[in-house]
Amino acid sequence: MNSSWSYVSIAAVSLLQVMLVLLGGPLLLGLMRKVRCRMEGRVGPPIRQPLLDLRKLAGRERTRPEHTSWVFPLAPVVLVATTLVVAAIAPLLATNPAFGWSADLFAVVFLFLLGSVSLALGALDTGTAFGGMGASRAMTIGALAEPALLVAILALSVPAHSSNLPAIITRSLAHPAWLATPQRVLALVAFVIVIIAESGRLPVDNPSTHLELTMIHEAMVLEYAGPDLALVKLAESMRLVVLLTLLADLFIPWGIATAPGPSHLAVALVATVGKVALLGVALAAFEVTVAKLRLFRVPELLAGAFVLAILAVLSALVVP
Amino acid sequence: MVLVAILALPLFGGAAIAAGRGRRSSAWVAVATNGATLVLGILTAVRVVKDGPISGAWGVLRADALSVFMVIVIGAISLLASWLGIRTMARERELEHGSPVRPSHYGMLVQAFVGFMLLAVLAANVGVLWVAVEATTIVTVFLVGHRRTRGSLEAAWKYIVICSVGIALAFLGTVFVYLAALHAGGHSAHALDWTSLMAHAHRFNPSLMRLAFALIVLGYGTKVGLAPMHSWLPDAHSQAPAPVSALMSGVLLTVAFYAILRFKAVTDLALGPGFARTLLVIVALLSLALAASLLITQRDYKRMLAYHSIEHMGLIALGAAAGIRLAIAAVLLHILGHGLAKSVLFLTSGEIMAAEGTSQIDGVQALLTRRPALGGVFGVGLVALLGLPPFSLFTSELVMVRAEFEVGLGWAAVLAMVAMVVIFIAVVGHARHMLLGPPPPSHVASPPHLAAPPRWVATPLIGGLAACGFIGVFAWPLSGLLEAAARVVAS
Amino acid sequence: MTPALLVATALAGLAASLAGAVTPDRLRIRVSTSLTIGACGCALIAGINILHSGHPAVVHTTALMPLSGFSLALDRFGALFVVISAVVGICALVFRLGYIGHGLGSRTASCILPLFVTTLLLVPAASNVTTFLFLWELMAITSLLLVLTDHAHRGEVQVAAQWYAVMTQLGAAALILGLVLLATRTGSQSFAVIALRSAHLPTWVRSTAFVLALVGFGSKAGAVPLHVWLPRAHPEAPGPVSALMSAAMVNLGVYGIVRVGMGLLGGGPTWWWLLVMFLGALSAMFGSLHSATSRDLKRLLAYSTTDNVGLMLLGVGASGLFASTGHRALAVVALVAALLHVVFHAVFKGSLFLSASSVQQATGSTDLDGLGGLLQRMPVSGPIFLVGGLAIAALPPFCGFVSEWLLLQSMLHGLPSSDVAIAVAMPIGVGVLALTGGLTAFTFAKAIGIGLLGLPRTDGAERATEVRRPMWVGAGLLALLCLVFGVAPFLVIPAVVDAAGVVTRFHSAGALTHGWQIGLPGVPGMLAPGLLALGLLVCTGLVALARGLVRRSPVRLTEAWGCGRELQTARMEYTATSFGEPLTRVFEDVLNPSRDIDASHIAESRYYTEAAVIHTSLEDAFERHLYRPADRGFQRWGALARRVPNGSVHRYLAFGLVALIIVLVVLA
Amino acid sequence: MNGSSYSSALTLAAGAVLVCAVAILWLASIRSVIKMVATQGIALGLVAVVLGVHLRDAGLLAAAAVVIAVKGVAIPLLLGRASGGDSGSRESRPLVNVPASLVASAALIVLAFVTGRSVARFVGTTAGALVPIGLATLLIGFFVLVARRRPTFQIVGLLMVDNGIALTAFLCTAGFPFLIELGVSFDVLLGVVVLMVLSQRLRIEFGDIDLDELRELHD
Repeated sequence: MNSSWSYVSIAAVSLLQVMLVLLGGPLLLGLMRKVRCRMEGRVGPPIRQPLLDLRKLAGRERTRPEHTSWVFPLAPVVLVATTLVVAAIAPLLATNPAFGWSADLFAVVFLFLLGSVSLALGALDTGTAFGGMGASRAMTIGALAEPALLVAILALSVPAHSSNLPAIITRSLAHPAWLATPQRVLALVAFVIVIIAESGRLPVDNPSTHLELTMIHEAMVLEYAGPDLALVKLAESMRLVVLLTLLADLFIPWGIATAPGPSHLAVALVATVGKVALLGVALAAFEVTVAKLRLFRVPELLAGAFVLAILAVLSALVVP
Repeated sequence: MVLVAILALPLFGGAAIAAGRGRRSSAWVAVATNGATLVLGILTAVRVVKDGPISGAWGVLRADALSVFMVIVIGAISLLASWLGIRTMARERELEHGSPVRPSHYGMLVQAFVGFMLLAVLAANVGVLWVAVEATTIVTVFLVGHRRTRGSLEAAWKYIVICSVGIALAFLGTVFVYLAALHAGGHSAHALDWTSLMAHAHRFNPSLMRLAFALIVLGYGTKVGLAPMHSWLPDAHSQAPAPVSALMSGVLLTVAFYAILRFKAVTDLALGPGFARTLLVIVALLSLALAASLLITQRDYKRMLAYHSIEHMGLIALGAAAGIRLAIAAVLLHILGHGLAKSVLFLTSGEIMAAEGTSQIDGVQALLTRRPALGGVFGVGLVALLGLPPFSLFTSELVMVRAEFEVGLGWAAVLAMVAMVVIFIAVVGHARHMLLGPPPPSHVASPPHLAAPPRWVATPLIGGLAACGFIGVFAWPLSGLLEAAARVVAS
Repeated sequence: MTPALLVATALAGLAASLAGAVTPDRLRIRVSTSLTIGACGCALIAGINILHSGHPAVVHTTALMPLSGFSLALDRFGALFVVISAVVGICALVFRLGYIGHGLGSRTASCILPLFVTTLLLVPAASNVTTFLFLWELMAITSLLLVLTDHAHRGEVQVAAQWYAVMTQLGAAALILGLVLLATRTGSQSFAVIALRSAHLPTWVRSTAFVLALVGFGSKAGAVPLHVWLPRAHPEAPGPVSALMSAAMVNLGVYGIVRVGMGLLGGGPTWWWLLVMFLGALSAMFGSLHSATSRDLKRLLAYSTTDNVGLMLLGVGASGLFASTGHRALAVVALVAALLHVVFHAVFKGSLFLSASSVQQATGSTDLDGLGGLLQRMPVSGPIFLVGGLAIAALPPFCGFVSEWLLLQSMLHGLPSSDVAIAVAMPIGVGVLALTGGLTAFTFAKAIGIGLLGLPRTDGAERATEVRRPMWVGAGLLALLCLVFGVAPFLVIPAVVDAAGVVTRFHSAGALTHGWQIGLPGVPGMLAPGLLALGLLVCTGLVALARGLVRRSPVRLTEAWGCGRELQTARMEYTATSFGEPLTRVFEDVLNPSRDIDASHIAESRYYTEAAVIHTSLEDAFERHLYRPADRGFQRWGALARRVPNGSVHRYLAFGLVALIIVLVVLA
Repeated sequence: MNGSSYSSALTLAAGAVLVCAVAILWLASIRSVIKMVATQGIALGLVAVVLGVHLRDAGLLAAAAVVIAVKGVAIPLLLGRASGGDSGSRESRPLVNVPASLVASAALIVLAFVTGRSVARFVGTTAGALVPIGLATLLIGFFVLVARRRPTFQIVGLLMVDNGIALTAFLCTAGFPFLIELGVSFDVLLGVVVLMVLSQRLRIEFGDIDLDELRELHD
């Protein structure tokens, strides 16, 4: 990292990123819901509706099932905390956020895994059938998505000789030719499939359903109410924003701030918000056209992603 | 003179039993004499290691390091066997409602048996060795048939017929060796002495010596229990009373192997090590394969121990086949270790047989919970026998494998190791059925004094195992004797 | 000074074993355990001394071990394993002070346990073939006897012990042949001389010795084809013994492979290490899959040991592969990753097994379908198991994450490579690492979720109370180490780097930049586990504060939502079987679970069932396809052989006559 | 004894031993077999006498006397008395029937001569040339042991093996030092006595036993 970054600017970048993620998350969900309704011919709620929901929920009373242990209330907190840590150190807006040198792609994946495990434990603590079912399905999908994710990361890290995020982004900025190689395209497709699975979007899991047979993420958070539910919903949206931003930075990195100074940051902010909004709309449009997969067809999807990722790495061998 | 004393002691014990008409006090005298034999053997060993072989009784007896080592082995195991023999004689007296005839016969025959083995080992010349070994066969026939059951009678018949034929073949081998010695210029009176044989061996006729040694291995091999003339061993050892089968399995087999070792020394000088090595390897691998195959579905634990003896004799033969000094030292250590472990196991199986009434493996269940002392000693004995540390059989087997690899017999060592693993799997299966598990529901807890054997019975068994462990871990007492004895065979 | 400590360890162990056999009942456990802890202490000090100073401690005497002599030489590589065994030993023995039951109180058990611990401490120090094999087999037989302590109460202990004895003997036979082949071919017993002369041996000798050593040590470590005893023996062994076996004895298998493969033979051709990686990958996937779908807690932990051994072998294989293709620096990094995983696995597996034994003692069973709600009932052992579970699932604040990350890094930096073997092996290695990581996360989410959280499913779990203090102190110590090593791995990494350097004989000082952030030299980007943990702590605090500020009213306890039903019972909860059911269905063809339903119909009509019982069982694939047929063949051969000696004296004499004729024909 | 008559006497005596061996195979009734083994013992003694006279060796003559006393007279008498009970019985169905046994004995004799030639050439003396006869008797004795069911026949077989070996010993090395010769024949006598006691017990326990049926002890 060039030493031109002063500590103030580094801290500013991290803070800006955290604010972007905190506010951007619910807004992005609002935007996606608006796009879905428009395509289905409905007017749909305003884009800032999720923010209003969060404010409403924050005001509500906190409840907890009788014989749950301290894991139940702690789970949403850990979930949000892990996403916050990633938002702080990952290069979303600039290539040199606070402690950017330790923003390792593998570490990001394992932080997300910690979040989903804590949520699963919180669900199991409720002692209800829904909690168990949701946790079991979420962990199965998480376990099967892991290989595709890590091998896709391997495919990205090999040309940059390191799995550090800022390093990958700066190297891909320096060699734009890499972005068109088959290796990157295959990795991109694998990444998209895994992101859909991780964040629980259609066709893997329908976030807006309450039908026992099909809900995965929703089943786990059935017992949360008031502020806890707000935290869970916030975490869900933040996780989606972080993943989409990372996707954008890794595959279409132009516009990310590589030098300090407010002007660069402003450009980066606009570029990132634009890219993420674009990706959000594309995802929403894709969701409208596709139906939910049966639970036992999801592993085939993830297996396909894994094979694509392996091909990505092996093609790196053929095309240097 | 001390050699004559060693020989006289067991016979004196026998006479004491006869005089005491089989009563317990006279039996203890016999045990004391065997103990004295052991002590005398150790003292002689120290003397022989220090200032070389000594001879006695007008040249008929001669003790060098190898034969003194065998005296120690015989002394130790005869001490254990006669100590537990008191238990057999006591049970015998109950059966015969107090008539002392049969117990005293039994005591005298055992002491005679020990005496003849000592004669065989201390014999200076080959003819006396043969006569002594034949005499042991004749003495043990009545001991094998002692229990007067149909099985023991059948076992006795097979034992005497097969062993007599085997010993006759060994005599033919001795004749040919005598012939070769005469033609090499040896003086007819002393031609059969080991010393003159070793001195003139390099001038013996090679083809005659090949035939002679083959006959010796086939003949004495019968007494050692090596294939192909081994079939008497499981029957005899399973039907004989426990102390007798302990003595036979523990030391009689190795005394016969002592004879083969002696002749191997002569043959190696005459023909070079090649011939003896190939012959012993063939016989050893045959015995190992046989023992391994027949142990898998064994139903009787005494026969299991007998087949185990065949396996260990096969290992000893393979070790001797390697022939270098290290191998012979390991073979001798294995002889002592196996003798101790096997005799303790046979004696314990005798106690188990008396307590449980059957020698079938399925007939005995959860021994460790119902009779902890007996089950414990039997279990630890099996651990020692299977060649697991800290007992001496592990160390000697390892050194033998090392020697075999050094001599180029690596492939034979691999086959032997495979056989040993097969036997380990089989014996662990059988031991599991006998020792482990919760006691069967039908079992009524026997009163404690019957469950655990009295202390004086347990001490020799635990002492035997402790000795086997001691010589396995500490090199101190035996190292000098082993080196000297190995030099005698593989000079 | 350190040689004296080694001798002190041995003597203290023997004294403890003697004390265990002799002292009266009341004092027996306390005296023998404290003496053994003393032995572990001596070994620990000796190990740390050597790790620090680097001069090996040599003890040699010909008074022991007839015809071969007894010699110990502890170098840095061996010292690392001695330290691990000592730490796990101390914690397990502290645990044992409070542990009642499972037959450990008997005289034989308290006499044999010190012997077992002493052999664990001395095996890495053995420096000649006979001493090594003596200690190795003594360790095997003592652990077998300890597994047998409870044979009088439960039938399956016998079966487990038989499997264990047979598999260990197979391994030991291969080991004896391999090491003796090496010793005789190089003309000396001592490891140092073998290491020097092994380079000139013919390739077939080196390859045979390596493969035999791989079989021998692989069977002890629990690598796949030879792992069958591990999920049977560990659950049956008493608590502290199963912890010692899983956390200390299994490492010695990996120690052996590295010592023979890299130390004695100095590396070898590529196919050696591809074989090790293949075994590692197979063990990792097979172990993690079976632990994800197993129902018994200790069986789950045993299978996860096979899985973690697979990961260690992957690291060792990768290191050997790099060394054989010339990338010496990368080889050291991969070996450091593997050894670090050994250290961390010993710590979290030790705490998991100890806390699982606490659960077994508190509730009376380790069947996950019968546990639940233990976090509230066992306020100390519960969190310890939670910490252990999160650590083994490689989640950030704990130590599992660091070693998993380093394994991934060592495989990543192998690419891009012109060598086809590396280019293919590394991506598949990362794939296997990822799948096993995912499955382990699934497994321990299940173990923690079903075991500790929710409603207690049986009254055994209902009535569970916290175990006695020494038990959770022992387990807690290891859990604390999980956290400490997770946050500050620099406490361990330098020692591991030196140890790796010693065994690969390559100057390894600069191989890994270690301070509080870990990274490879010349590669941008590093990992700062301490920083991540701090960040997590701060963020959690902030979020909790925010939630507290927004709504200060007390939390209202409500009835969990049951679709309008009033009564919420434990029967409605998910169980371990149902939790693992989706995964079993996904991997149906690998696991092929057997599921048979027998329904009894009412007399009148077949269409109405009176009662139905379902039996599902998951048999180990290797057991069904490899070991059962071998056993059937074994018995058939036995039955065949029995027919030859049919008892007739004529047949026996005929054998003799044929032999005589052969002798006459051949020789005369 | 001059050369030619000595060698012819020696060949006659040794030949007699072999003829008796073949005859035993041929005969079935126990009484005649015992008589045949007695004649074999005496023939063996005569060989020793001829050798003793030829070599003027007192030890050898004493040994010959012992052999005739033990193997020629004592043992057959004991055998006769021991099998008194079933003297009339015959070896009704031997394991290997008589014609097959005779063919086998012929093969064994050929084998003995082929293998014995090298030993004979090595010994060199006229007595040495007859060593194959000793080997043949040994092999036929062993064959009787294997092929006959009655216990008495097995004792006879064992005796034939001993006679074969004693004959080889006399022919090769003009006998052993007297002390060992005494020991050997004393051992053989004791062996036969033990066998007879055992066969009586067998008859008491199992009745008129056929040894091939005696298979209680097997794995």
